[in-house]
Amino acid sequence: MFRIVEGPIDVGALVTGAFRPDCGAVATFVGTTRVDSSSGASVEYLEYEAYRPMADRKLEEIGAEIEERWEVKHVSIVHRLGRVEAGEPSVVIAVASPRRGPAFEASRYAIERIKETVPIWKREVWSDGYVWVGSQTGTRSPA
Amino acid sequence: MFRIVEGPIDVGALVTGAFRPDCGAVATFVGTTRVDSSSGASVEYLEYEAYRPMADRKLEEIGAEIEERWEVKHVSIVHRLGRVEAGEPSVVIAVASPRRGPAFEASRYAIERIKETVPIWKREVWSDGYVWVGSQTGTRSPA
Amino acid sequence: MDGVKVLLFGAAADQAGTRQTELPVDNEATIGDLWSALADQHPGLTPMRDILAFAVNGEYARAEDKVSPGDEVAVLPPVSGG
Amino acid sequence: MDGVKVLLFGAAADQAGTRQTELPVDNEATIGDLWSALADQHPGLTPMRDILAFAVNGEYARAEDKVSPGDEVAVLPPVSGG
Repeated sequence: MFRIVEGPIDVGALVTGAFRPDCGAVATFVGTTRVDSSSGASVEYLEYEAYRPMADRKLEEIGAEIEERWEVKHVSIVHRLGRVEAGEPSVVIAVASPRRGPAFEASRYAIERIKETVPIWKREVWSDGYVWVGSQTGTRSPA
Repeated sequence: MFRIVEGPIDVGALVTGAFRPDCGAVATFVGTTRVDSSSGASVEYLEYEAYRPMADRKLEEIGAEIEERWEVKHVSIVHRLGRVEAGEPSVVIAVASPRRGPAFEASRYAIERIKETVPIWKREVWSDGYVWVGSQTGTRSPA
Repeated sequence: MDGVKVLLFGAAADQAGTRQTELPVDNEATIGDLWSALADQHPGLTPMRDILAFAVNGEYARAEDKVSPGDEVAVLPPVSGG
Repeated sequence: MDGVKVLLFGAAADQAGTRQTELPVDNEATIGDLWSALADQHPGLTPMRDILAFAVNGEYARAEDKVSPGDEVAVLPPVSGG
């Protein structure tokens, strides 16, 4: 299941939805908003945008790559858009496999590929302006 | 939080309980009962027992080893005892770290160490007898 | 339509001052040609050239790839999902 | 008490036919000595010797480690949690 959503992600349902009697291992990864701070300012929240439906299709492609490379029985990836508060999940990956090695490897692969190929962008909104992560431009004056 | 329990594990609460504003990554691992089958018989459930409180202390030691080796801010390990049905979780690990590399490595380390050092044993209860995993003895006639 | 729709995202939308525009293309035009016209129209984009990627109709494309009237072209800063 | 409490787990409890027993020990006794007495009492355990580990008072111990009256000794088949 590959989905881009605008509201909070039900992490528990995504993880338990990966349990299967033919699998012994479920590895999951959750990306959460981390509050950075420097010289008196700090990150207040993150804001995500996507180029859709290309981003949806790229998530599905990552799922297909994983199923080609590893023995997995279930892959879910959900990415959130819009404003995400500190400590909240922006992306959740859940992979089930008969054995734990493939589950760990595939979940790691999923997040690395998301960061390489899926057209989604985040800006850090600080108390004194914002910064587009990756482009390093925005309204915040350089440190 | 390191705990050995006799009933179902609330996986969602364990995962979301690892979210923190100073962390960007939560990696989790869930071990679930896999239904194996061979020559007409199949696994019906797993049954776990532990040597307590040694097993509790060994889980805590794994947590301490992880905090020594990686920059992690949260480690939870919960292991279930007793009868665990097909597809149900027997162990849940959740690790939060500022960055994803340590989160993945630490969660993998946790399950490998559990399988090496924590005095917990499982038997596979098949339709035609049981087998102690690791000892390869039980009431089931050898294949 | 004898032009292409151009969508801009993230820092590129900021620098251009718009999230969408249209540009005329002829039949032999490439992404590179389109970029030149886009940068003329929105000079704030010029310094981003080296970090930008492009997509045509939802798939990554290179500077030498052709674009045709009716295509949707997206201007993509380095992705930063996750 | 002038003996030790011996706890058996998993396949070892099966093979011994019990989960707990008591054995007398003298002051110079080792885990190895205790094992000999245990295997005499429960010969079903003998074939498991090479795969068994031991703990004294909740910590892993080797065959040459000492045991004293009042200790709790555990007989541990290969662990298989997870």
